[in-house]
Amino acid sequence: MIGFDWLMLAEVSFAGLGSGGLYALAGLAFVLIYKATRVVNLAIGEMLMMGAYFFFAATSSMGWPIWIGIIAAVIGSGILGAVIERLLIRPMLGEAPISVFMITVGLSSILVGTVELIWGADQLRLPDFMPSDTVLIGEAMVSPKIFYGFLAAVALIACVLLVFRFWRGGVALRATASDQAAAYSMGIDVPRVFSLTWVVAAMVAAIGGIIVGSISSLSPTMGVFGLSVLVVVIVGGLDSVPGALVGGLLVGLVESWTGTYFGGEFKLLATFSLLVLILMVRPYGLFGTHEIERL
Amino acid sequence: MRIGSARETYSQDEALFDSHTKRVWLCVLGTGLVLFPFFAGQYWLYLACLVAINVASATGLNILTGYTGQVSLGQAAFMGVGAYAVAVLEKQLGTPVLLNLLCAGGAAMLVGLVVGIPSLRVKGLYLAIATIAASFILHFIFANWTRVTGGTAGLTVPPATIFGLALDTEFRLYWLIMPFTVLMLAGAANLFRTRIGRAFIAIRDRDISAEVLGIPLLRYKLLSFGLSSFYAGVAGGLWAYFFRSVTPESFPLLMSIFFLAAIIVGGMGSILGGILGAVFMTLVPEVLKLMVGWLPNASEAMVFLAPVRTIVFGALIVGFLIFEPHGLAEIWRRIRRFFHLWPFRS
Amino acid sequence: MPGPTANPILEIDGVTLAFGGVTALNGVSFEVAPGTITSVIGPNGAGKTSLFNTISGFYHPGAGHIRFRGDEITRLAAPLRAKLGLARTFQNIALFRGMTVLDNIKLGRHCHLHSGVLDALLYYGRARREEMRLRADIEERIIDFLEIDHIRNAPVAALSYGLQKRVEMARALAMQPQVLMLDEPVAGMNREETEDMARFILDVREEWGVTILMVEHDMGMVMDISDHVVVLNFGEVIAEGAPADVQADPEVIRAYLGSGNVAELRHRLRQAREAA
Amino acid sequence: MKLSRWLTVLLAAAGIALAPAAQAQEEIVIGGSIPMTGVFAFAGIGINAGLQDYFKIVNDAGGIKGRKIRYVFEDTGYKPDVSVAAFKKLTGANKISLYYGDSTAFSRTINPELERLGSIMMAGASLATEINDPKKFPAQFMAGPDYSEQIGILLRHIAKEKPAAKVAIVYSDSEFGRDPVNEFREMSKKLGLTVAVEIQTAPGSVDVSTEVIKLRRADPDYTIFHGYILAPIPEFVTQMKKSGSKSHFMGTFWTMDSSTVMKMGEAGDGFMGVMPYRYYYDTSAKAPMLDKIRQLHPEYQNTPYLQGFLTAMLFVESAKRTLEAGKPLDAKNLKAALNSIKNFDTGGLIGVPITIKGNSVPVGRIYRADMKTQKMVPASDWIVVE
Repeated sequence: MIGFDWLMLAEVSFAGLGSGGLYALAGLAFVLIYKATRVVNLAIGEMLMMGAYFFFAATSSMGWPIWIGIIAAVIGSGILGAVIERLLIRPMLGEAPISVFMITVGLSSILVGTVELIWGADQLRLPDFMPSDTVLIGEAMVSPKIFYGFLAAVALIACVLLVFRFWRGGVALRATASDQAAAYSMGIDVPRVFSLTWVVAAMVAAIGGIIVGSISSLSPTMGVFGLSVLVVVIVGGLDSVPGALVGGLLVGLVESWTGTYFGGEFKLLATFSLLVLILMVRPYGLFGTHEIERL
Repeated sequence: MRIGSARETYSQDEALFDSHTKRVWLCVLGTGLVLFPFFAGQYWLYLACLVAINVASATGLNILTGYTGQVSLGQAAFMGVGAYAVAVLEKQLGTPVLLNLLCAGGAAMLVGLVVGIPSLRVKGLYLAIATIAASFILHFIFANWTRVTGGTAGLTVPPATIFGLALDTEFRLYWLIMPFTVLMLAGAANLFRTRIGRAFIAIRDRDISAEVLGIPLLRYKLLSFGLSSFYAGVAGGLWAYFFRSVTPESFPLLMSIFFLAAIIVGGMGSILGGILGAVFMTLVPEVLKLMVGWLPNASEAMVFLAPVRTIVFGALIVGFLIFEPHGLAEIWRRIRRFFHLWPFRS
Repeated sequence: MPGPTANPILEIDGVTLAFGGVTALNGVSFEVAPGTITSVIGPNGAGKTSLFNTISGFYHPGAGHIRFRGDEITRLAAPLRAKLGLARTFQNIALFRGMTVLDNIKLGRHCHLHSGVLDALLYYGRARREEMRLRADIEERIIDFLEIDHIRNAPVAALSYGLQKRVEMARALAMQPQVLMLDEPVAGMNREETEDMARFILDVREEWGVTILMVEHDMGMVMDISDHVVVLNFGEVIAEGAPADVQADPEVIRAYLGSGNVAELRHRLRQAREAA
Repeated sequence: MKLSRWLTVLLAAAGIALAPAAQAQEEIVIGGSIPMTGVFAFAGIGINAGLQDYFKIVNDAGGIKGRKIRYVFEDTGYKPDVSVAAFKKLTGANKISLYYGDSTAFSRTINPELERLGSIMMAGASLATEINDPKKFPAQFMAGPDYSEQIGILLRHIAKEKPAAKVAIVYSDSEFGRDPVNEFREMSKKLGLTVAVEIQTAPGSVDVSTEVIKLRRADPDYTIFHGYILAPIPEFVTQMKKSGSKSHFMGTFWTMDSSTVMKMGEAGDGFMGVMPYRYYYDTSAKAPMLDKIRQLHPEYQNTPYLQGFLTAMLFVESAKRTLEAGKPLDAKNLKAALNSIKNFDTGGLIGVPITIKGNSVPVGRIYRADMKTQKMVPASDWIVVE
């Protein structure tokens, strides 16, 4: 094609992959919970939001340094994850998946309200902690926040995957995911694994939230991000970690391409059309287990 | 205390209101509904109309989610279809109100059927997610099909006119909205006395064995989708006549969640539950406001009202799911049982 | 082995069913004569329930034919088979827990009723008449017959196992079946309940003229009330005939005493895992 | 007695019981659907304080022609249906003559009701172009320029500063965002400016770097943001500046509160925008009314406060003129009185005398952010849209 701005396509694609990395990270948190506990967590966006607000509280309000802020946010979210699991999810063990799903709908409302109660509904800005100079990949300029956010997401994803590959708790989780009853009979403390998963997922989400929050801004409506994450995991397959990663990048790309070549108003349309397409053609997602269709 | 029942025919036994006491109370309720507008101020009339619209829509969702077991987060979007249908018909063609409302229901039903088609491929939660997608896609259409929908600014709806009388006050609108809601409730209650209602419940409880008992799953799931969105469409049409302004932002996802919450709190799979839930959830914010008003430092506490409302909303969903999954309807039943046996057992 | 019946109501002809690599049914053929009680027996995992599921339309066989009163129904959807007159009960009870006993039974009549959505919403005229007729019919012919009038308004979840089985049978009867398929109708019942059920099965045949096809483990009952017995093992018919003949068949004995136990064991294990 | 007569008596009794408590004759009741909570709370709280303060000033000075003002309001959480409910509740219980509404959706929804009642004139937080139409909204007005007029003011300033400049608009995919886009197009053409690009951003999208890429390609001299409060403006500005863009960045009223702009941090330096009122701390000219406000509140009051304050002034002025003419306080008379306002001195809230011909106050001025002093400083004269 003559006159086609290939550089622009490259830049747009990098930007898409960048935000896709964040989707992948949030998708990972989602899939962890789903794999271990079979809970479809609609409140994933709000869990990201909580992490970001914890970070805000630690840095802007308490005046702690960035690194301590991040650690505090991660720990705070971990505790929150444990509380959520213990108070809301565990009483629903054995109930219909749809009831648990609606519990998470209620949870998202509770979290949004809590944030508004404590921090108000105004938009807040997180302290800038990423390098702010534009990054060049070849000739293509990439937004620094997106670039470093992507790197952080990739590093964290790698970390989580490694941990689950080699750490004992990770093995227990995978065992529980593949066969709860068998895991029980092998002496694995399944409720503890559930609890652990929620803690880890909340921690992962917290980091995602800090990155997302510092890229845009912080407000109680940040949970909307969770809707795109929902698309990501459906596209990838609810119970598939590689699915979440590929799905995240794919959704990121689709959003940035449509945003550029059609206009911002088409972004959500494109995302949700992709979702419908996947549901019609391959309901269990690109990498999901066929079984999960029978929810 | 109540002892025994003296039903002699099957039709007495099958009646919706099967005891004398119930019928008396029904009459009292009916009279109350008729007299209400003459006594209530415009604010309470406003709330009554809003409650009635929400009851109608929640009942529709109850047919689909509570009785058929298909979770939908698209009820608000289907209401939007109905509201736009009424707005367009009233503005462009000026057709009669009743026809417009039926068309609103029909339009929403068609859209609902299309959205329901994935239900042949996917189940349960996937379907819920598909309906989320549908509501975003519908929102896009509302906002961008400017020629018909007026874009983001939406449409202004002329007042409903019946026999030359413009229904432009709550008092007048009440006589349009309340009868519609009552009719729709009666329809839903009747539905579950017949084979179609039973088929819905069968699909909810065990969809595979339902098929072997002679119930074609796809047809009945779609039927349930269609009926539910028909209810939503009519409710949306009433909404359009009530608010007289329809914009894409009038029907957010949160509103769909509201209806889902209403039937959870009220009681899924119970007509009474849909009514109680919608009334309760519509009035909770008002009650909260009243309660804050009683606080000593009311004007300061007011700042916390919206967040508290959001939290209470979520907490109600969670609380009922965990502690009383059958909702207010079950609590109501228990209270009644208590009085039936009173004073011999408590 | 007896020759083919003159006018079988149900013909199973070379039915083969495989899941992935596992063959559940392999060339199963037999016939059910009208008005008889035919029992399918065999060790656990022999393919009895798969056979039932294939007949009622859950599964579509990879090869072979199923004929109902001479008409091919192999590819027919499950609800249409129900309408033709194939009714069944389930091994692990598939009652609708959200409904009362009465509604569960009424549900069985679904495909023979005609009221549409509008009729239903209005509940006037046709729908009302139809429902009233249905109620009367069920009360008089089924509820009285199965002696469950005391529980008609109870929610099914509250009932004992034996009563649930009976309600399931009532629902199947409400389908106005020509062939009633019972999947382990007396499993888990005590002697008294078993005898009651056996009596009901015989009465159903006598009074309703319904043909019965049954899967059952209780050999005593099978041998007592069956006219014809088909023995399955590893998805194949290994014997069929009158109860006494089958009982004496050496292959049947071997299936039950020998290798059958291994299959049974394996099956139990799998079931236990699925249940968990 | 016959049943029908009983009923009549009963109804009459109920009518008496439930009728609003008789109003003191001299009171003028002003109502408000105010977003004290929710996403628009920062504005609502300010607006409410502005309204209350001015009413208090008037009451302390003896009211309007001896009649005291009573202000009643309800929180709406910035939800149109709640706003409508509040309106019904307040108008049901009080004889209200003037009303403050909180959103475009509310203004539009309540409009037929206002026309039917004919007794209330309303102003509000909505600066939507659509509302600025006396034919369609005869009982409403806004105490500032509508969004199209704001864009017009910005473009005029641009055309003056740099004729034939390349301009871009970035707006949100919402009613608020899309409002002035047509005017932007037409006015640019009229003023000889080139439209470099129009970018619409998706609501709630995390990352705007694709939009930044587009904007950078278009390389505008001026970029106008509309339809946002804060995010994603800072991100746009930072990324554009880092990539070497020389564009100037501008915003509209709801972005322009001092504390909002200051949140942009360093990147916000030089950010410009249209402001219909003088900032709280602007002492560049004599402004007795601002002095009064500073007296009441030693701490900074935001721009929504000023909007509320000016709205209250216009409410009171209209009521005064109506009463002086000896006419009853109804929508028609109040609106006529409002439109009779010519060269009205706002006590320095606005730097020039104002004239209200239609539903808006079409005046504004460009202010620029100075991050060193953490203040907005004037960058133009007052511009009046004709």
